Amino acid sequence: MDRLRDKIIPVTTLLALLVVAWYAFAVVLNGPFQRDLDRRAGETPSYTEFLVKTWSQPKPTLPAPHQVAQNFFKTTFQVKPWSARSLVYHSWVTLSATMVGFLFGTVLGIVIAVGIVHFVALDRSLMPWIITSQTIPILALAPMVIVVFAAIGITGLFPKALISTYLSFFPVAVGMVKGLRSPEVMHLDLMHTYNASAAQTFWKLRVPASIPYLFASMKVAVAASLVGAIVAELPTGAIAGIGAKLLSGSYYSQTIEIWAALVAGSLVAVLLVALVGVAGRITERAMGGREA
Amino acid sequence: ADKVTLQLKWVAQGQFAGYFVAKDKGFYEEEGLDVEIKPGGPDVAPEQVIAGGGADVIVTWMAAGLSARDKGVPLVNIAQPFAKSGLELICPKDGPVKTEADFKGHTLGVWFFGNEYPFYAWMNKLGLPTEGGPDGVTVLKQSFDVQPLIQKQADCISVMTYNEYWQAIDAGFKPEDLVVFNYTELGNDLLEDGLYVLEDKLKDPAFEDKMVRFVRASMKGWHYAVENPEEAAGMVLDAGGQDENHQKRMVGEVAKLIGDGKLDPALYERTAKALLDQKIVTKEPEGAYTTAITDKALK
Amino acid sequence: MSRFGISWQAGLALVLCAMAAVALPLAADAAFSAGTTVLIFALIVLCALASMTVASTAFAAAILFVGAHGAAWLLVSGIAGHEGSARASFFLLVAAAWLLAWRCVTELVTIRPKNRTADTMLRLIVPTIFGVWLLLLWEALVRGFGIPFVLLPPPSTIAVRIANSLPVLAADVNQTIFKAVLVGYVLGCGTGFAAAIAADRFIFLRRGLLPVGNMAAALPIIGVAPIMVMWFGFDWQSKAAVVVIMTFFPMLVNTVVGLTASGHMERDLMRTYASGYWQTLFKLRLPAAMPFIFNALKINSTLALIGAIVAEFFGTPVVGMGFRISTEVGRMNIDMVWAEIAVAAVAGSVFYGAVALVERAVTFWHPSIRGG
Amino acid sequence: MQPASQAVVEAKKLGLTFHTGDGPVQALSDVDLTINKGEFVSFIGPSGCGKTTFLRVIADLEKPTSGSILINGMSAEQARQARAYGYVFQAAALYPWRTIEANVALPLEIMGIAREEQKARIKRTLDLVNLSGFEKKYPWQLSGGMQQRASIARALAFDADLLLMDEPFGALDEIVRDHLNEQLLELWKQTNKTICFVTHSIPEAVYLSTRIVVMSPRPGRVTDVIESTLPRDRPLDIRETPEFLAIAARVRDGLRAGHSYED
Amino acid sequence: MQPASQAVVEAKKLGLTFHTGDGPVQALSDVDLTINKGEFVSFIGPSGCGKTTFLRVIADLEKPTSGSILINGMSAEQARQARAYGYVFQAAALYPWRTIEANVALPLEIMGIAREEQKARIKRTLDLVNLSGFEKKYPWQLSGGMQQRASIARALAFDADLLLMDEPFGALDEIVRDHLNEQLLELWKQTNKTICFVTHSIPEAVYLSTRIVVMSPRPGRVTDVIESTLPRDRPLDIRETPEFLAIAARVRDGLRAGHSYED
Ligand SMILES: Nc1ncnc2c1ncn2[C@@H]1O[C@H](COP(=O)(O)OP(=O)(O)OP(=O)(O)O)[C@@H](O)[C@H]1O
Ligand SMILES: Nc1ncnc2c1ncn2[C@@H]1O[C@H](COP(=O)(O)OP(=O)(O)OP(=O)(O)O)[C@@H](O)[C@H]1O
Ligand SMILES: Cc1ncc(C[n+]2csc(CCO)c2C)c(N)n1
Ligand SMILES: [Mg+2]
Ligand SMILES: [Mg+2]
Repeated sequence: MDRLRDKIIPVTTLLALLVVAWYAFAVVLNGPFQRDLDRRAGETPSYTEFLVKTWSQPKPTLPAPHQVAQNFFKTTFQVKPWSARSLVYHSWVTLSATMVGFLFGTVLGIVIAVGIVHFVALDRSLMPWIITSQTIPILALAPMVIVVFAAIGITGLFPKALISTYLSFFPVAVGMVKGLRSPEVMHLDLMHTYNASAAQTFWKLRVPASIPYLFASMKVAVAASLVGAIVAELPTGAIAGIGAKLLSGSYYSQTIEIWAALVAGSLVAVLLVALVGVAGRITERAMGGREA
Repeated sequence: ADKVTLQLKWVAQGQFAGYFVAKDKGFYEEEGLDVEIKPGGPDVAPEQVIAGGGADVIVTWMAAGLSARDKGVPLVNIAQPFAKSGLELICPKDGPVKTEADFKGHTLGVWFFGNEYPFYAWMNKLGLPTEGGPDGVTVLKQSFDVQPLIQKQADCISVMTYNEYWQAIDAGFKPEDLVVFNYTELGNDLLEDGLYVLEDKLKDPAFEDKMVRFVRASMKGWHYAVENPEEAAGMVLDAGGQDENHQKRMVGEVAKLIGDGKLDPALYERTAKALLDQKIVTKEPEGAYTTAITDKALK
Repeated sequence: MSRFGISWQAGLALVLCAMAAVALPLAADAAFSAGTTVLIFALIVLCALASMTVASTAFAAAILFVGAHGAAWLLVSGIAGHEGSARASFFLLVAAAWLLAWRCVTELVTIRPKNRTADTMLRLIVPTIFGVWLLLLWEALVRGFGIPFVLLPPPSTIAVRIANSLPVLAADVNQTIFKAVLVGYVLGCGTGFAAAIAADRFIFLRRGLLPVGNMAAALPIIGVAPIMVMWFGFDWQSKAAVVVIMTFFPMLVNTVVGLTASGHMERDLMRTYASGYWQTLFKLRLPAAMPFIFNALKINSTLALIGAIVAEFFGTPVVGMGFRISTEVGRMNIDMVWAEIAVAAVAGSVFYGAVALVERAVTFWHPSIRGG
Repeated sequence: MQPASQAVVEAKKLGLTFHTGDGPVQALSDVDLTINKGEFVSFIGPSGCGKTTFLRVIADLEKPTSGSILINGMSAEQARQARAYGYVFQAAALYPWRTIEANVALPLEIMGIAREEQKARIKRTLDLVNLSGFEKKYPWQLSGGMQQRASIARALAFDADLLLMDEPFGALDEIVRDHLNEQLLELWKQTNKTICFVTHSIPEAVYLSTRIVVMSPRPGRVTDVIESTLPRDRPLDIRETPEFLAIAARVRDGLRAGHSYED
Repeated sequence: MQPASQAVVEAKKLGLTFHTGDGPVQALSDVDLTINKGEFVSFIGPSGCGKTTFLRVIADLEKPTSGSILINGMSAEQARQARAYGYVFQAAALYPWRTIEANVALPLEIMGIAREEQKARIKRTLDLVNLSGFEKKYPWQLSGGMQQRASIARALAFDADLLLMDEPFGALDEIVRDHLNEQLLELWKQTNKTICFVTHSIPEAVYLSTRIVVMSPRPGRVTDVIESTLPRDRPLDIRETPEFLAIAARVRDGLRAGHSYED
């Protein structure tokens, strides 16, 4: 019951507002072309007719919410979930690559952060290049990566997960470098007096102190990793995955399908970010955290 | 069976119906071939894939193929299923552009990624600079669709007769609402979808034989597709193509461009010259095509 | 620090040299004259040995520097023009030279110079050596294995391309970075921040906005970019819009977390002053959130660049880094692609570095800056 | 003014229970206490007996779970919002991004006091706690005692009628402590402030207070309230008088009674 | 064993200057001090005189900028690496994500002590500081004094020969303080530990120490070292003896001399 009041009502209110704004936008954006059409056809529709028309174009600039909802419903619930026409299937393809990539990305990010915090040589030499690596436009590289892997016979999940990893390790690395360096000076001094080894200081002090940074970074990383997986689906020939749906949709100007795929992608994102959030809250509670 | 990997220039669609038909109807199998068809996508350069060893044979446009050859990827055309070009520039009739003379000072949508050469060759011929300004044309890198036309971001856009043209029609333009500049009709066409392999591999007789069989089966596929466009479209859909109606129409339109598979040397010369004129290739290409394969395959 | 020890890098380098000697010649064709070959061996072996016997760290580092880079230079310039002819011996020597450079860096980071300029120099030189070696290894491998240049061009040809295309590169940078990235970054970080404050201020919004924000987070750029082109036209405004969407979420998440980062007693103090929401925000919670906010600003500095470049794949005037990349891939001018990537990398690093500098100034009090 | 009848703090059957992972902790139980305007009340008791908690309830930082509390006749929340008190926490709670000066300025900024006036007050209070010369230092550059003094300065700078001080002089040596005790008494006498003062030092409690509240833990409660018979004017050497020592002895007895290892 | 000649701490011309944004602070200057095995040395002095800094130098948490220091004949770093000492910080410095029990266990875990033994030691030391029953609580659920006691327990749990204690009893009331003073003396007598003890209480310093070091600020330096003539066995009421009061008076004089508002 509390959940209803605390979560569902605010979310639905906000979404309702969004939907209203969306309808308005649809009129604004689809209007000019509709007017062109009517003019060429020599029609002079009434105002309401015009509204309805802007909300029911087959390939609108901005599809109306109900058009997207219909398509989403049809491709989610009215086809078998494992068929290539099902958004559930495509979402799953993307989700699996995202999760693998996110997992690797988080681990890699943490490993890099640990290295940077513990070895001056790494801090000095690696950090600038990690930053550089992130400024390489991934979409430019993604096709080459996919092509290279395909050339040596590796296709499917792995190359996509690799792109996800590439995008997601960075937020984790940056956040964890900060987090692992965030313990208070006195807490570090205490470890120093025990002559604690670097590993002990790491596990008993740096890791617990970095937890808030870790989860904030992981939320960003999971979103980035989804983007990576979708981007990586483009050069694979638009066969499976949300990226493939987006691509084929945009290739044929099927805006409604694009938006349905976008909605699916967003739902996956919400799911993933929420999962990370729940994991964060559980961890905090286990660490004796007190309500903020 | 001998393995052959074919890299397409674009996603699975009617444009490549012949290959899908040949695979589906077992024409490749009959020739003792096990063919894998890899769809492309935006920013998959088939020339790069073949240079990296990811494919044995690729479908690409001749301009892109020759330019890759100029950059050190020794591609050789072994067959030319598309005898004619399907490229067009379309403009709404109620817009400012009605003839070639009206281009000056307006914005034209062009596909890049190796597809821009015919357009630049044409502008070169018209003597129009492409850097914008009142005396030239402003070029817009066009996206996958006909939105720039609908949004009025460009005065004319590029379309393929078999694809985007119909999207414009679907979007509500009637054929009589459009001014069409067809590259073939204007004599500006450069050769489109052909089959290319690496030169040194071709020296291997076993590979050459494989290609002979491949081209033979592919052309058989194409002829079947030309005669049975509906059935061919179904096979494209099975291979991952989208939008049934659209694919049927596309196969039908593509059928009009298909020839016997042999490269017309005159068209080749024109393409090579246009590229040289624009300095897209730096030297006269040599050995960029062979008729040996088609001669053996299509007796 | 105990000197006169055998460092494992130098030791292993010697072993590799011995193996390379067994596996001679360096290349299948006449890429290397006998003289050059001897010179390379001599450089590596002598410098490795000398570095172990010299007393001063700085001197050892200098010797290693000369040995590693001299040998690498000879190897790389020798193989140029003879791509693909390298044999095992060549790669063993490259590895040996690389080990010496590694040793050099390890020596350098132990130096603690007294004066500031020397320290700054040292701080710059270490990552530079690291970077130079990335490029050297790349060059050696690409040329040594004879990888087709259309797959991966060696850095030297990229450098030549950059030098020859400065006007084009400048125009692209102006279009992509100075217009799309900067505007989008400022707007995206700004709106993300404002949304976080709004979510913090109104519980109702926090509960509603955060899930909606999550949705926006993962709106994949390739889905959004074409839509933005539809809405904002094909010029830089649509790219800036994509950047806004990409940078919004990291800012939102980090700010929301950061706003809870102040201590309980610090907040109680504000309560005792009956401090209003905004006062507490500006005087306590925002300063305490700064480390998190800068976290987002740093992540966003690279995201913005990726976003703007990728967005240019979907309709653009014929200028811009993304346009150039996608176009030149199609034209098989892969060296131009990498030239743009290199420029993007430099611009991104400068951007990130600037943000990091501001961070040091603003969060000087945080343990991670005070020295943790 | 009717100093005797004007209640500043009025606690009635006040109780507060914390709920923790392993069961409830009764931090305060059945506390009845009235503090009148102008009084100087010290709280003394073994550690964990609820002194801090009681001050926090007065300050509206903790809500009682039973009973009621009134501050100046208002609810604790209203009093807080009226900025009725200044609070010195047991720990210094200085903001690390502000210099000492800026930390002291914090409440003044929040209350919108003019810049000139701020400067004057900062100077005065930092002088008072003997921290002049450290205005531009950051908290982590000060010793523990200096940090505590800075936090006292911060509470004094903003001139509230009710002062809540939680062991303000805990980390200070005898000399400074005597000095600050004198200063505080002086301030109190001149301004007729009401002061609630937690301390662990019996002599300090006796020297400063008009009333001493002795508390005892588990559950936290008031076990004794001792009225001081000392005059308002108290030179430091009053601490040697028999009267003083008698009160101190009574406090000590009360304190001892509350300690577990004494029963 | 030659208790008199075995130097545990040997400082020679020790100096330490902090460089801050607005100029250098001389926290220690020319400190010469030798502490022998089995001694109980108290440090007393106005706040900011360098007591904490000196302890931190012994503990190798701060590097001196001049002079030298030897611990057990080794450098401070080697001594730290040999885990020569236990340190009680001026603030409790408990880890907020660990329960009290787990906080006390921390050094034991680090030193790899067996789980059984850990449990026994935790129980013993928490009993000693009277915190049994609070094992499962988190630091923020304890009062200030309880936190400080937990931090004392943590330092005692790991049984080092040298104890560095920075105002360990600052936040405790007189009764607990007396109790812990007795306990500490008992421990010291039984184990022959060396103890460096910072305090602000003159009676505490005199009651506990074999030697009292009086320090003075700006620059931080040692102004007086007072040998105690009290016997090793010290009942609490030794504090009323004239001998005791005489030493206390001497310390008070030394302390007063170091205070700025006295000159
Ligand atoms: N990290 C630091 N940076 C700059 N100055 C410092 C630092 N730590 C201490 N100081 C200065 O050094 C001097 C001595 O400080 P220290 O903490 O040793 O004093 P103390 O004797 O322990 O005082 P207290 O009794 O108040 O704890 C002080 O003036 C202080 O301002
Ligand atoms: N946030 C909290 N959650 C749970 N228990 C708490 C909390 N705060 C205090 N307590 C408990 O309440 C009791 C009273 O604590 P309080 O801080 O009032 O003691 P105190 O008298 O100030 O002691 P000290 O002299 O040591 O500061 C203690 O037993 C403590 O453990
Ligand atoms: C980036 C990009 N390149 C090309 C096309 C158009 N297109 C689709 S199929 C085809 C013929 C190639 O086989 C062409 C030119 C596009 N829409 N987007
Ligand atoms: Mg307390
Ligand atoms: Mg101190």
